[in-house]
Amino acid sequence: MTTVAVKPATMAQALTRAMRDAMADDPTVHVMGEDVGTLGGVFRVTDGLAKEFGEDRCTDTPLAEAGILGTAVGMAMYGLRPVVEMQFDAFAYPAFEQLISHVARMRNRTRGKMPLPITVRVPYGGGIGGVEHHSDSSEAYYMATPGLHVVAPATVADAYGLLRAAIASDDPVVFLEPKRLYWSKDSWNPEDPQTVEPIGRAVVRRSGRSATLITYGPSVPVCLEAAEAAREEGWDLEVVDLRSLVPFDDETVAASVRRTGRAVVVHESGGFGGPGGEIAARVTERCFHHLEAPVLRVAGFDIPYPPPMLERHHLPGVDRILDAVGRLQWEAES
Amino acid sequence: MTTVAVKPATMAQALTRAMRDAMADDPTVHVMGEDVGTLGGVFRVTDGLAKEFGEDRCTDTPLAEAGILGTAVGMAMYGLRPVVEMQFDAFAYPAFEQLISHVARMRNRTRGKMPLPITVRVPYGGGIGGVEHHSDSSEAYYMATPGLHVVAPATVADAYGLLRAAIASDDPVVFLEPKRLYWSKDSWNPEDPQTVEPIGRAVVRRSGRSATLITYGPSVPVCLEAAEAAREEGWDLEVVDLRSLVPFDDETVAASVRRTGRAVVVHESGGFGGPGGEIAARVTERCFHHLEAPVLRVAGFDIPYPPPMLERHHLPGVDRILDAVGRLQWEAES
Amino acid sequence: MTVMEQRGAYRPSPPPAWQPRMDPAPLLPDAEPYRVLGTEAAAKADPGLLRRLYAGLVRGRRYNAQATALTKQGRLAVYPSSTGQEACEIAAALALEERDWLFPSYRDTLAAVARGVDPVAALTLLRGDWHTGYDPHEHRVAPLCTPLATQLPHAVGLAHAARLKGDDVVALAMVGDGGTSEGDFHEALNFAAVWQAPVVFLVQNNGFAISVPLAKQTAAPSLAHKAVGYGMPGRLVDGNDAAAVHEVLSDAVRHARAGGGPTLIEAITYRIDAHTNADDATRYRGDSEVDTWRGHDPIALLEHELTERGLLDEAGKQAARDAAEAMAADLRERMNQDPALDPMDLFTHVYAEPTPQLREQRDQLQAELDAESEGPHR
Amino acid sequence: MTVMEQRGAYRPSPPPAWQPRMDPAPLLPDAEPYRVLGTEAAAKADPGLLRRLYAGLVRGRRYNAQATALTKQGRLAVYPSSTGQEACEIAAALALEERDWLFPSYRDTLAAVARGVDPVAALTLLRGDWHTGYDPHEHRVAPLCTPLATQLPHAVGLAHAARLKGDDVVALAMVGDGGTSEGDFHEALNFAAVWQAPVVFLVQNNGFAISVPLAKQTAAPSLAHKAVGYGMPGRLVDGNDAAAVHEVLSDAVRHARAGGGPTLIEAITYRIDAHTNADDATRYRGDSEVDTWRGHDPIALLEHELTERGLLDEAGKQAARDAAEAMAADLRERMNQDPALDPMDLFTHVYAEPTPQLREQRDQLQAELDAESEGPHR
Ligand SMILES: Cc1ncc(C[n+]2csc(CCOP(=O)(O)OP(=O)(O)O)c2C)c(N)n1
Ligand SMILES: Cc1ncc(C[n+]2csc(CCOP(=O)(O)OP(=O)(O)O)c2C)c(N)n1
Ligand SMILES: [Mg+2]
Ligand SMILES: [Mg+2]
Repeated sequence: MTTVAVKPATMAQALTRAMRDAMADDPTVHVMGEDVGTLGGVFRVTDGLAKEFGEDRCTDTPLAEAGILGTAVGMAMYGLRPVVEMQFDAFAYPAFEQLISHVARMRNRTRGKMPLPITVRVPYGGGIGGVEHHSDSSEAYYMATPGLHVVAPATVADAYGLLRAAIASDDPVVFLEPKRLYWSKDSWNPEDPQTVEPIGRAVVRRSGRSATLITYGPSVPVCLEAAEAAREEGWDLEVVDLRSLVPFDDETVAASVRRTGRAVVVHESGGFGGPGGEIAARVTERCFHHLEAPVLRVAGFDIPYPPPMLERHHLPGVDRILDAVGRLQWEAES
Repeated sequence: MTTVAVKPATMAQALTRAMRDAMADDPTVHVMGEDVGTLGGVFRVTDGLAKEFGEDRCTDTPLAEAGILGTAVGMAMYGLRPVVEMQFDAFAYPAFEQLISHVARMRNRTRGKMPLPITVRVPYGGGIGGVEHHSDSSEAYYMATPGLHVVAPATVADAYGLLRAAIASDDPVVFLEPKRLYWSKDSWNPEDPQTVEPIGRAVVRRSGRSATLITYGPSVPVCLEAAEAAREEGWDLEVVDLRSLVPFDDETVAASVRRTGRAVVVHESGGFGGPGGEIAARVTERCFHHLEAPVLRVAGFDIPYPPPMLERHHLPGVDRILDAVGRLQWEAES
Repeated sequence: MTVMEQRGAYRPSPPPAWQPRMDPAPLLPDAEPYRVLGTEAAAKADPGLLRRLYAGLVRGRRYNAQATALTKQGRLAVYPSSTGQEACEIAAALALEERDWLFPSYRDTLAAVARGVDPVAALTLLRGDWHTGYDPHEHRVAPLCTPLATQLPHAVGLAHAARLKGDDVVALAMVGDGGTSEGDFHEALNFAAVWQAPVVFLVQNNGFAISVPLAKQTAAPSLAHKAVGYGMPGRLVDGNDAAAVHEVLSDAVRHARAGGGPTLIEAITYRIDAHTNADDATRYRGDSEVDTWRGHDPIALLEHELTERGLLDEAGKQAARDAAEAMAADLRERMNQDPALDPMDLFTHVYAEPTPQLREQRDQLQAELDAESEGPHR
Repeated sequence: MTVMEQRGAYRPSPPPAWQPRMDPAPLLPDAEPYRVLGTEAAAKADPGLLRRLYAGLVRGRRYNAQATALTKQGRLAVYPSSTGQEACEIAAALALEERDWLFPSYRDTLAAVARGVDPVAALTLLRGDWHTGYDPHEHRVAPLCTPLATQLPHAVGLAHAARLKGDDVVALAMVGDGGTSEGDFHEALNFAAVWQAPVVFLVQNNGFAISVPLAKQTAAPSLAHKAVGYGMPGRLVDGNDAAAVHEVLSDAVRHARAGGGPTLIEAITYRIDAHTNADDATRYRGDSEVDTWRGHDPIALLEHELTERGLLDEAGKQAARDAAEAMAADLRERMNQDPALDPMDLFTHVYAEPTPQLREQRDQLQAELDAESEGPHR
């Protein structure tokens, strides 16, 4: 193998590469969805796959999400590993019954006899100026569904590593791709891709001593930015990137919060009934006596995703995160 | 009007009566769903409505939940007030897209011009020995969806009062009917029904000083039982029945927890990503300095709803609640 | 410049065609359901097949009766009987090769059993023991499916996958008249036709979805007429005529196996019992309707044919009944034993590996069970 | 006792019928799309109507061009152009009475505008200003619908409600070829037929769902053939022939209004532009296909007819163009003004009354905005 210089790639490219490599390694991997073939997907994430592997391996399906996921279930029953693309977050909803009542439950229903190794890729979240239904953060629905893994990469390397892991997993994985990070770039050697990441391990993206920001997906870069800005205020913030909501890495998260004594959960999804409640509750259960302040949450408002011209008011940004950090009862320290 | 003695009625009867009275008062109220007409519903909750009001007011629809809810949207657009029955919790999933993308959002989308006064009745929860798909607790999905009200009665009188309020509401309401309380009885005068309950007010079902059990729907009677049993252990438990998850009555809940200093959230829905996380997090945010212990949760396991022969192991019962109360760090008090 | 000049010369021709012109006639079902028994076609029917069907029907009816009895004895939580529909159930199973797959709905226990699934294992779901009692791969029978029509896309996907692999496997998917109204029915048939997947859809039209009669379910000339809208053939068959159902299904299976694509078959039948033991059918249908259908009983139809042709005598009937009784006795006996369930299984198969969260919960339940078995209840 | 004796006498008759026998022939579409322009039927077309259609088409095309230009200037976030499909858009609007309702998809801005919706208001969604810019009740135009086919059951419900109220209102629902694959399409058509709701379904078959060609979407003889499976008439029409589309729609609207129930209409057409300005159509189709369709241009077809019949001269064309230009100028001007959005509106219409939680969040945002406007950014 020739050595190739490390060069910048986008998250979209890393995802494409992950599918490509998985398809090359394993003939049972099939990509399917709306416009994934000839067009290469509306975000071009499946670009080139139909050409390289043929239309039977990367298939433009009829336009019906329940049908796509439902036929993927049957394909998985016969030993294939379908990778399904839902064109946008809100367009996964028609497939909800198949996801909840079958994909999540088939292994359990059959006492392990019929696992469904299906990856459901969902471009998700806002910040791209999309019109209605193109910016939903739907992870709360998936988190609340036992039997699914729920993964969201925040870096180019993780996009590759976690998607490989998702496809290799014998369990169904809802793979949430932060739309607005599709074009984020990172130095990453496509010829020597990271080893596959095990699903379920959070990572400390930035170490700090004052408080922990717990986050994932599109909010990770925002939190890192906030952590930089916080230095001015004298706060040294730790940033934990969960990488997967299910399984949840209690260990890494609790260890961080025990160290810092304060935490803010940050996500784009609506606050009420969103992932933050679960995260705050379980951190509190585990770290109560280490906490100097209640775990706070910075989330999207409890409103339908707003139109593009107003989305900046909705999305958790650096200021809102710093405000929350400021409310972590610092006076208690002195 | 003649005076009629207060007599016991079941929750199912109270619900029927609520629809009947609403239909009599308001000709725009229409009941629709699978088997709601001739049969009176598989739980007989719509019994007699088709006979009294005709098949156009209480309609057996074709068997298609998205179609039922989708046509209800159109009916509401034309000024009707549809009351939709989903036959069982899991059979509401096919209607998910209509619920999330339209029912919950139409008012907001049209800036108030096109409200959708739709009540979606969902017989929900377990404990009735139902086979797969007949015992789901799906409230986490609805809670995480701005634009919906989410209501769950626990008493016969509330079943009447809250369903009247739901039907009268100009907003869509997901009305969760605890299946296993359908046949619970209470003294209740059907001729002089309670006034309509405003949606959004929790109620203290039992006062106590030691700790607060925060619960709703099918878990309310279990918590009351647990509170009785707790007296033996020397605990005087307060039980708060939320009645609605959205809107959430922070005031009543926080007031109780500030008084008692300890809380356990109890529900049948799975724990991870379930309502309890949200509730525990918001209580902690509001009552941190009053808390002697972290808010704990007693919930269903994070598994697909188990088969009837195993459901008793899954459902939060008195023992599991008392165990959690026991873990509320009582030693800290002395 | 006029718009015309901009856009090119005027052509008073039809628009370019999107679809190749296709005559819909071959896709349309006949006006009358296809029948064999009591018609001239019966003479051509294979005696061995008729006898196998007969044995299956008698056994199937006995199974339905026994299962219903078990619900009354509290040994079975619920049972959706297929009494009156045995011809569809048995013919469906017999029309398939061993390598084929069956996708049954909750009502199709008989078809599963006729495929080889153990009669007790087939009742596991309905007994409340576990969600599926058999290994789907063993007899190539998917789990009995409760959410209506959701099994149909599974059948399409499996058939498609088999075809991609080069295996000549056919999938047969069963659904009721009510289930045809669900979106999944539509999507499944469309995918099947577009992919030319080797799948056969069998709609048992028993006239009711619980209490809702067909007239409130569809306004179509027949359910089989839906086929043309997907570009597949639709066939209408007398669902109580086992020989006819078997023939139509076998043709469709052969057609699919040969690469001809999917077929939609509507079998006209009737459920003699209530929807399930928990249902009260008198609320929505009259005795006279039931009586009419009793007069078109699938077993009687077949028995008459066999008797007329001298293929069945009293001894043959007795043998079929004895076999059915033996099956029922075995079913009764085994169902009277309480299944041994391990509560810890609740956590075993949620994922390939339990999450840390599930491990904690497992330990919690184990501790509770240990405490329970040690001391007296609190 | 034999099973036969138990179950009643053998009757070698067909099974009792569930559906009344119905001849499917009248429900089937003709093999060739219906055309008026360039055929003998054109002579009978009402000159006034043809002129109104012409004005609408010219204006519509100009609107599409202007809106597309606005995306390039960053004044519009996205625009799904209907260039090439104007005949369907305008005829749909003109076939309805004022009291009727239109249920457009995201591509049907033109139809909404032709119904009377303010051209700028119709773009509110696509501009990213708010999700819907007009009061649906004002012109009886439902919000432009993005999730495919989900507007179809809405149309059915509204039509059904109107009928129950005794109002002779018809609902016209528009959907694309791709949208017909969704379950909601199926459920909506079935409900409409069972309820005999006064609704007309117009499928604009432009041969593509973004990049996916019709052959990957359906194997049916035509999309209009789906109608028979619901028991409603299916009609096929040249979607670029405004006179034909108008006639077929008007017939269906009349039929629905008279209590005859729903109709499914498939209009064969083509989208000349890419799916939206963000799409690259060269990835999935060739220039020659586009050219073929340019040769079957809806404006050219109509212009020729009008000219031949002496109903349109250069002055008439100029007048249509001038009117279109005026509309475009106005659109341009008004779209060049930034809309005034109030962030506090985020909370106003989530519920009739904001929940306590939303009131808190509103106050939080207000405080942030106040701080922002007071001091410098952090
Ligand atoms: C998605 C879904 N909705 C509702 C139900 C509840 N349900 C169970 S059986 C049934 C009627 C089904 O009728 P049909 O399809 O004709 O089959 P049959 O029972 O007659 O065999 C209904 C409504 C379900 N199982 N799944
Ligand atoms: C439920 C749903 N799935 C996917 C999409 C994304 N999407 C938008 S337009 C489109 C293609 C629609 O094709 P067609 O119905 O033929 O209409 P056309 O765009 O050709 O007018 C797709 C897949 C969507 N809007 N809704
Ligand atoms: Mg039926
Ligand atoms: Mg199209």
